[in-house]
Amino acid sequence: MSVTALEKSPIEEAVRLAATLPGRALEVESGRTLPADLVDELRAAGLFSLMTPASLGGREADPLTIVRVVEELTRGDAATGWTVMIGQGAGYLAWLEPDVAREITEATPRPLITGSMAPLGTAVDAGEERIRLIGRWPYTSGCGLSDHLVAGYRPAAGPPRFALLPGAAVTVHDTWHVAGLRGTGSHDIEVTDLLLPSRLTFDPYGPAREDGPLYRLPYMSYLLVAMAGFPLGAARRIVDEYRQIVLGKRNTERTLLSETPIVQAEIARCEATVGAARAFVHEAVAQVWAQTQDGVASPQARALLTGAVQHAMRATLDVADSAMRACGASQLYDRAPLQRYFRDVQTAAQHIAFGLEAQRRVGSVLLGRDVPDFLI
Amino acid sequence: MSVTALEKSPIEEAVRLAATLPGRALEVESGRTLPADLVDELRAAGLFSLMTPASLGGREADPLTIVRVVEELTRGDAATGWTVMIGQGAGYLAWLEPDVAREITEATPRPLITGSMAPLGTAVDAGEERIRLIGRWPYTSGCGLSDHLVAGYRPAAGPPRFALLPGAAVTVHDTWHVAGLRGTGSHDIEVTDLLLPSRLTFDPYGPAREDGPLYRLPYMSYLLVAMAGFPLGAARRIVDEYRQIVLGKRNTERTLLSETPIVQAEIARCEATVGAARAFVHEAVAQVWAQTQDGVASPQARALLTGAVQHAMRATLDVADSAMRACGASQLYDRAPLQRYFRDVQTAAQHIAFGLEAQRRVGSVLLGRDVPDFLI
Amino acid sequence: MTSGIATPRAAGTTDATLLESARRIAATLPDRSLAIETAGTLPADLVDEFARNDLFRLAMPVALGGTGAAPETIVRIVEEVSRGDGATGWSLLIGNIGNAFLAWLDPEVARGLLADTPGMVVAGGQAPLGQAVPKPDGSGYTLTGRWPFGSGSLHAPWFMGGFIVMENGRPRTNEWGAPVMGVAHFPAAQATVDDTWHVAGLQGTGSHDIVVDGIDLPLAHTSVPYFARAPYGDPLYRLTAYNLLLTVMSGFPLGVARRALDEARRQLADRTLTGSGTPYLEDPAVQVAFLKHETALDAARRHLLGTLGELLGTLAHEESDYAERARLAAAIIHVYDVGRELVQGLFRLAGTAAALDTNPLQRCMRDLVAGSQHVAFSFDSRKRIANARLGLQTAPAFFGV
Amino acid sequence: MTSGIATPRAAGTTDATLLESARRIAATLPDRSLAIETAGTLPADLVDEFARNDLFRLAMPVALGGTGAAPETIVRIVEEVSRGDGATGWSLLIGNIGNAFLAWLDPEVARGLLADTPGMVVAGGQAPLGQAVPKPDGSGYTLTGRWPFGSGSLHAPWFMGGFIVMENGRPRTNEWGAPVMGVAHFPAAQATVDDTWHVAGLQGTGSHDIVVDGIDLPLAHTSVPYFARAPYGDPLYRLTAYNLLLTVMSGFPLGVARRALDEARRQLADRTLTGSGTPYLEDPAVQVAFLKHETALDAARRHLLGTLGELLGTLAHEESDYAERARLAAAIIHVYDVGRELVQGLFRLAGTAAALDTNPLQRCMRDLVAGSQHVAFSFDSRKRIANARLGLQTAPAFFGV
Repeated sequence: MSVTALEKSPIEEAVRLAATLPGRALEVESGRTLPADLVDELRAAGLFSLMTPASLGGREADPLTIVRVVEELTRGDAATGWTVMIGQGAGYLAWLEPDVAREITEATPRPLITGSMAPLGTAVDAGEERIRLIGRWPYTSGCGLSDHLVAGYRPAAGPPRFALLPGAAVTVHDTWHVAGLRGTGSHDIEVTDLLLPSRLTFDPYGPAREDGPLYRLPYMSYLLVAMAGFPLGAARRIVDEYRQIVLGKRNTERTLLSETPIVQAEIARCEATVGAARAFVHEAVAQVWAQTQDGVASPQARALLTGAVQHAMRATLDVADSAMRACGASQLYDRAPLQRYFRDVQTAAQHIAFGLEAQRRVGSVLLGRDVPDFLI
Repeated sequence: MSVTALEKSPIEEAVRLAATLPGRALEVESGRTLPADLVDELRAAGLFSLMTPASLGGREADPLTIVRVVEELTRGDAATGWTVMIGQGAGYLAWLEPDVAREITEATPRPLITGSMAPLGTAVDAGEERIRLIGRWPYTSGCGLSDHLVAGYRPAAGPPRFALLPGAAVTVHDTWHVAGLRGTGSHDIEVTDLLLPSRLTFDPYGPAREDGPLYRLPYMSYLLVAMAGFPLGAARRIVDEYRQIVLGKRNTERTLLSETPIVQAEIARCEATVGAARAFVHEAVAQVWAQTQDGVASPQARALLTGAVQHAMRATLDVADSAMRACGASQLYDRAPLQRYFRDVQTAAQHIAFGLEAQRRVGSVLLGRDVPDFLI
Repeated sequence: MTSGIATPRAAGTTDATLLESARRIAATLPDRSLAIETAGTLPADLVDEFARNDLFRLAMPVALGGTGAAPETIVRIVEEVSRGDGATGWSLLIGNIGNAFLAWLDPEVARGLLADTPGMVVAGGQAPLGQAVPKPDGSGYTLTGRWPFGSGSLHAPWFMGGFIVMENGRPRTNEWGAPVMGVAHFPAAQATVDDTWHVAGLQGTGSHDIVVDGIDLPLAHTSVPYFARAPYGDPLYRLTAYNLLLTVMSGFPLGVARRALDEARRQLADRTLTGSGTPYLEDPAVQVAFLKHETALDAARRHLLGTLGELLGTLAHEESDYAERARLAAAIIHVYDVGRELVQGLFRLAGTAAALDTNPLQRCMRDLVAGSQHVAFSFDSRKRIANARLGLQTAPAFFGV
Repeated sequence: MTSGIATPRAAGTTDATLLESARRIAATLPDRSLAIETAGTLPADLVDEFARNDLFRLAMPVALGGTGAAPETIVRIVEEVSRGDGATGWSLLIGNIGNAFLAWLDPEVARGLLADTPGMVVAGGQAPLGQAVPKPDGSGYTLTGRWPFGSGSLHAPWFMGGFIVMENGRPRTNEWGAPVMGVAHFPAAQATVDDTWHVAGLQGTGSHDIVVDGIDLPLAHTSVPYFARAPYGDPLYRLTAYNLLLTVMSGFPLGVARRALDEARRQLADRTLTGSGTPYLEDPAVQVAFLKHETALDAARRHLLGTLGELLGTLAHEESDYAERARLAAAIIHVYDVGRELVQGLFRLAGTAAALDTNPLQRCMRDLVAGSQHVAFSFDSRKRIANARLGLQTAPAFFGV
C-alpha cells in the first residue's frame, strides 16, 4: 500500500468519514466486519494510527484528539468506532525496540493492529531468542483486518507479556454471532505452536521505548483514552435519533411525541445526561494529560478517568433505554438506527472495562486504598 | 454599617467563610436563620453583593465566580449557601434608574436584598407616581435579614413587575416549619396597602439600566446562574461525608464499609455522577457567558444551562440517597451532617425551578419548539 | 396444521392436561431457540403440536370450541412456553389472542369460519390501519390496508386488521365526531405477507406486514371489539377486549424473566471473578441484585394472578367500574416493567460471554425488550389506564379497560 | 399505663375486634401527628389505649397472654396505625416486638414478669452492645451497655439489650470461636434513658439511648433468641426470631406509603400547573408515576401477605429450609424498598408546598426513609438473605432467617 502524507487533522478526517457511515451501517452489520474500502479509507486517513509513534509515521495524537475521533466515528456507526478504537494496537510499537518497530512499519506502513490483552497464551523458551506460543483469545475485534495482532500471554516465568503476531500466523475462528456490535468481527483468534522472535514481545506495563508523553500513560489509562470516545459518540447519536423520532412520530392520540410532556422532560434529561458525561470525560482526560506532561498522572486522576468513562457508558445505556421506551414498536426493526445502537451499546457495556471489578477498583482508589498500579 | 474595600476575591472569601460553616450548621438550623455575625461577615466579604453592579459598590462578578462562591458556601452549610444565593437580590438594582439605585446603596451600602419572584402582589395606581401594593409571598428565604425585598406583583395593567420593598414595611409571618433548609428562614412576607414610589418598581424581563454583560443575561438565566452552585456544593459535601463515613464505619460483619464491594462501586458511581454534573454546569455557564459577551445567549444555550442545573439537582438527590442507604441508622441523628444535607436537598429540589413544567420547558426548547422568551 | 381438530374436542381437555402439554413442549424449546430465531417464524411442527394439543384454543369461548381453560391457566401456559423460548411463547399468545377476537363476530359466522378452517389461527392486529369503503349494496366493504407486527403471519390461515370506514374519501364519523372503526377478518389467501420482520428481538415470530389491496370484505366478517364485550359467559369474556388481550400477553414476561433468572443463576455460579477467583454468585453485589430481581418478579406475578382472580370473581356477579378494571391492566404493565428491568440487569451482570447469540440470557433480554415495546405499554396507554385508576375516566375509551 | 390487663383477657379478643380498635385509634392520629412529633414520644394516652385494647400483645404467645391474632392481622393492624401516623405505627410495632422477645425467656420467668408488670411493654434492641461479666456464684452477670434506637424508651417499664459475655476483659467464645451472646431483660428503673433522639424521621418514637452501668442481671432474665425458636406453638412462633421481627415491622411501610398515596392524590387534585392551569392529577407524568407507585405497592403488599401465609402454612406441618424462609425476609425488604421509592417520588411531585412540616407527605417521606435505614435493610442483611435464597447458606447465621 502506498502511503500519502497526512494533510488533514485526524478530527477533520473523522468528521468527513463519519458522515458516510450512517448510510453504510447495515452493510457493516450484515458483512460482520468493516468493508475493505472503508478500512482503506480509515487507514489512509491515519485513523488506525492515532496512537502510533510519530517516529514511525503515526499520528501520535494527543488524548483529547483520540477521544474526539473515536466519538465522531462512533456517532456515524458504532461498530466502526469500536473497530477503530480496538484497532489502535500499532501504538504498542512504541514498546518495541526502535529498530524492530521500524522493521514492521517499513514492511507495512501505518499498520492496522488489533488484539486481545487477556493473558490467555502460554509460551516456552524456544532458544535462539525465540518463544514458542500457544493460545486462543476470544472477542478480538477487527482480527480479520489486521496486519498484526497483539496478544497477552504468560511466559515460562515472570508476569504476563504481549506478543506481536503476524496476521498470517493467526487462525480466526468464526465465533462472533451476537446481537450488538455485529460489524466488529470480534472473533476468537488462535495460534498453535507459533515460533516467534523474542524481540516481538514486550512488557506493556513497563516503560515504552518511545519517550512521547502518550507512552507515559500507564497501562489502563492508555486503554481508557482509546475507549473514552465510544460511549460519547454512541450516546450523542442515540439522542439525535431520539429527537428525530419524537419530532415525527405520533402517539395513539395522534399527538406528536415531541409535544407530550413526558417526552419533553425525558429529552431534557437525556441531553443533560449526555452533556454531563461528555464534559466530565473531557475534563478527566485533560487532567490526566496535564499531569502526564511532567511525569505520570496520579492514581486519583487516573481513577477519575476510568470512572468518567464508566459513567459515560452508564449514561449511554440510560439514554438508549429512555429512547426505546418512548419510541415504541416502530423501533424494533433492524433498519432503525436507534435499535442498532441499543444493541451495540448493550453489547459494548459488557466489556470487562465496565464490569463489577473495574467499577470497584475505581472506588477503591478514590477511597485511598491500595490497588496494583497496572490496574489503575 | 461601615464598608471597607473588598480586597480578597469572592472565591477566596467564600472558601475562608465556608471553612467555619460545618461547625455552625446546628446553630444555623436551630436558629432557623443565619446568625447575625455570620450575616455581617458575609456582607462584609461582599458575598451578598456578587451580582450588585460595580458602579454601586458591588462585586458584579462573572457567572463562573458566582457559581463557585455559592458552591463553596453550600459545601460548608446548605442553608447558608441557599440564603446567599437568594440574597443576591441587590443585583436587581441594575434595573432601577441609576440615581434611584444610588440612593439605596448610599443609604445602605452593599445592601442585603432577598425576595420572591412570584407575581403574588397586586397594585393599583395611587397617583403622584406611586402605587398602592398588597400581597403575600411564601417561601421568602432570608426575609428577616433583608434591608429590602424584591417582590413580584401584577399592576393594574400590563405584565407583572417587581417592587423593591423596604424591609421595615414588610410583615414576616413565621411559617417556615420544615424538614430541610430550616436555617433559611423562608417565611411568608406580607404587605397590606403599601404606598410605594413607582421608581422603586421595574420590569425584570426588560433591559437593565446597567450595561455590564451580567445584566444582559435573560431573566431565567440570571436566576439560574445564582442557583447553579447550590446543587454542586451540596453534592460535593454529601460525597465527602459519604467517604468519611464508609472509611470509619463497619457493617454487622465488622468489615469496614469502604472495603465492601457494593460501597466501593457506589462511591465510584457517586464521584463520577457529581463530577459530571459539575463539569456540565461549568461548561453550560461558560457557553452562556461567552455568547453574552456579544449580545444575548441563544435559547438553546440557555436551555442547556437550565438543563444542566436541573441535572445537577437530580445528581445531588441521587448521591444523597445512595449515601443514606449505604450508611445506615447511624445517620438518622440531627447531628449527622449527611442527614441534614439529605433533608436540605430534598427540600431544595422542591423549588419550582426543578419542577415538572420547568423540566419540560427545557425539553421543548431543545426540541425547537416555541417557548416564551422570559421562561428560558 | 390440518391435524383433525375440525370437531372441537377441546372442551374435554382439563387445565392440568393443557399445562402438561405446554410443559412438555417447553422442555424441547431451549435447544431449538437459535434455529427458531434463524427461521424467523414458528416452525410448522410446533404450530401443529400447539394445534393438536388445543393450545391455540385457550382463550376462545367454549361455545366456539375453546378449551375453557381458567384464565390463570392461560397465563401459566404462556409463561411455561415463554420460559422455554420467548419467541415461541409470543407466537402462542398472539395466536390465542387472534382466535379470541373471533368472539366479537356473529356467533354463527364464527362457528362457520371455524368449521371451514380446521387448524384455525388468526394473525393480525386491531389498530385501525385499514380503509374500508362501503359497497353500494350494503353487503360489505372494499378493504385496503397494511398492518405491521403480524406475528404468526406465516402460519395463520386467517388474518384480521382494524379499519376505518371511509366515505367520499374521508373517514365516516359517528355521533361524537370520531371515526367509525371496526376489525376485519379475511383469509390469508387474499392477503400478501410483506417480509419486513428483520429485528433483534422476537425474531422467531414472523411478525411481518400483512397487506391487502381492494379485497371484498363481507359485513359478516367485521366486528367492533373496542367497547362492547363479546356475548359469551366464559370467565375470560367478563373482561373487556383490552383486559383480555393483556391477560393473554401477561405470561410472556413472566416466563422470559424466569428463564433469565435460571440462566443467570447457572452462569454466575460457573463464572468466577478475575480478581478474587470466587464465583460471581457469591459476590455481594450479584447476590443483592439477584434478591431484588427475583423478589420483584415474584411480587409482580403474584399480584397479577391475584388481581386477575379478584376481578373475575367480582365480574361474575356484578359490573365493575373503570378504576377497578384498570387494576388488572396496571398489574400487567407492572409485570412487563419488572421483567424488562430484570433481563437488562441480569444481562449486565453476565459480562462479555452474554454478548453471544448462543447465550440464552442475551436472547431473553432482546425478546423481553421487544415485547415491552408493544403499544400497550406506551406512555399514552399508561396514561389511559392511570386515568381510569384515578377515577377520572367517565366514558368508554378506545381500547380502554 | 396500669390499665388492669394483669389478668390476660387477650385470648378472648378476636382479630376483627383488634383491627377495629386499630382503625378507630388510627382515625384520630392524623390530627395529632405534629404534636406527637414535637413531643418526641408516643403520648401516654395512646400508650394506654394500645394497652387497653391489647394492641401491645399482638405478637406474644397466647400462653403468655398474647391475643392470638393471626400474623396477617398483625401486619394489617400495624399498617392501619402507620397510615394514621408513621411514628405511632413504629412505636406500636416496636412494642410488640419487645414483648414478643419475652418468648425466649423461660416461660415461668416470662409469666412472672408479665404478672408483676401489668402494662408490659419492652423496649430496646438485640444488637450485642452490652458487656455481661459473669458473677462468681454463677447466678448471673453484671451488665454494662448502651443501646441506641430504644423506641418506646419513655413508656416501657422493661428494657432489653443484647450483650456479649466477658471473661478476663475479653469476649468469651463458643466452640466455633465466636463470642457468646445473649439478650438481657431489665427493669427500666435500673437504666438511664439518654436523650439522644433528635432526628428528622420517626421523631415521635422516643428512640433514645438506653444505658446501664453495672447492674445485676440474673441468669433468668437472659435469653438467646438468635438461633433457636421459642417454645410456643402459635403460628407466629413457627418463624425464626428474625422473620418474626421483620413480619411485625412489615405493616409500617405499607401504611405510611398508603397514606402518602392518599395525601398525594388529594393534594395533586387541588393543585394546578402554573402554565396550563390543569390539575396536577390530570397531568400525564403525574398519572403515570401514580400508576407505577400504586401498582408496585399493591404488588409488594400482596406478595408479602401471600408469602407469609404460605410459609406459615408449610411450617405448620414440616420444617422449611433457609431458601424457603428467606422468601419472607426478601418480601419484607421489598416492601420497604417499594415504600421508600414511593414516598420519595410522590414527595417530589408535590412541589414546594410539601416542604412544610404541616404537609403529611413530607412526614411520610421522612418517616419511611428513617424506618428503612434500619439494619435489617442494610447491604449485609440483604446479602445474608440472598445467600439463603440462593441455597448458599448451610449453617444458621446470626439473626438469619
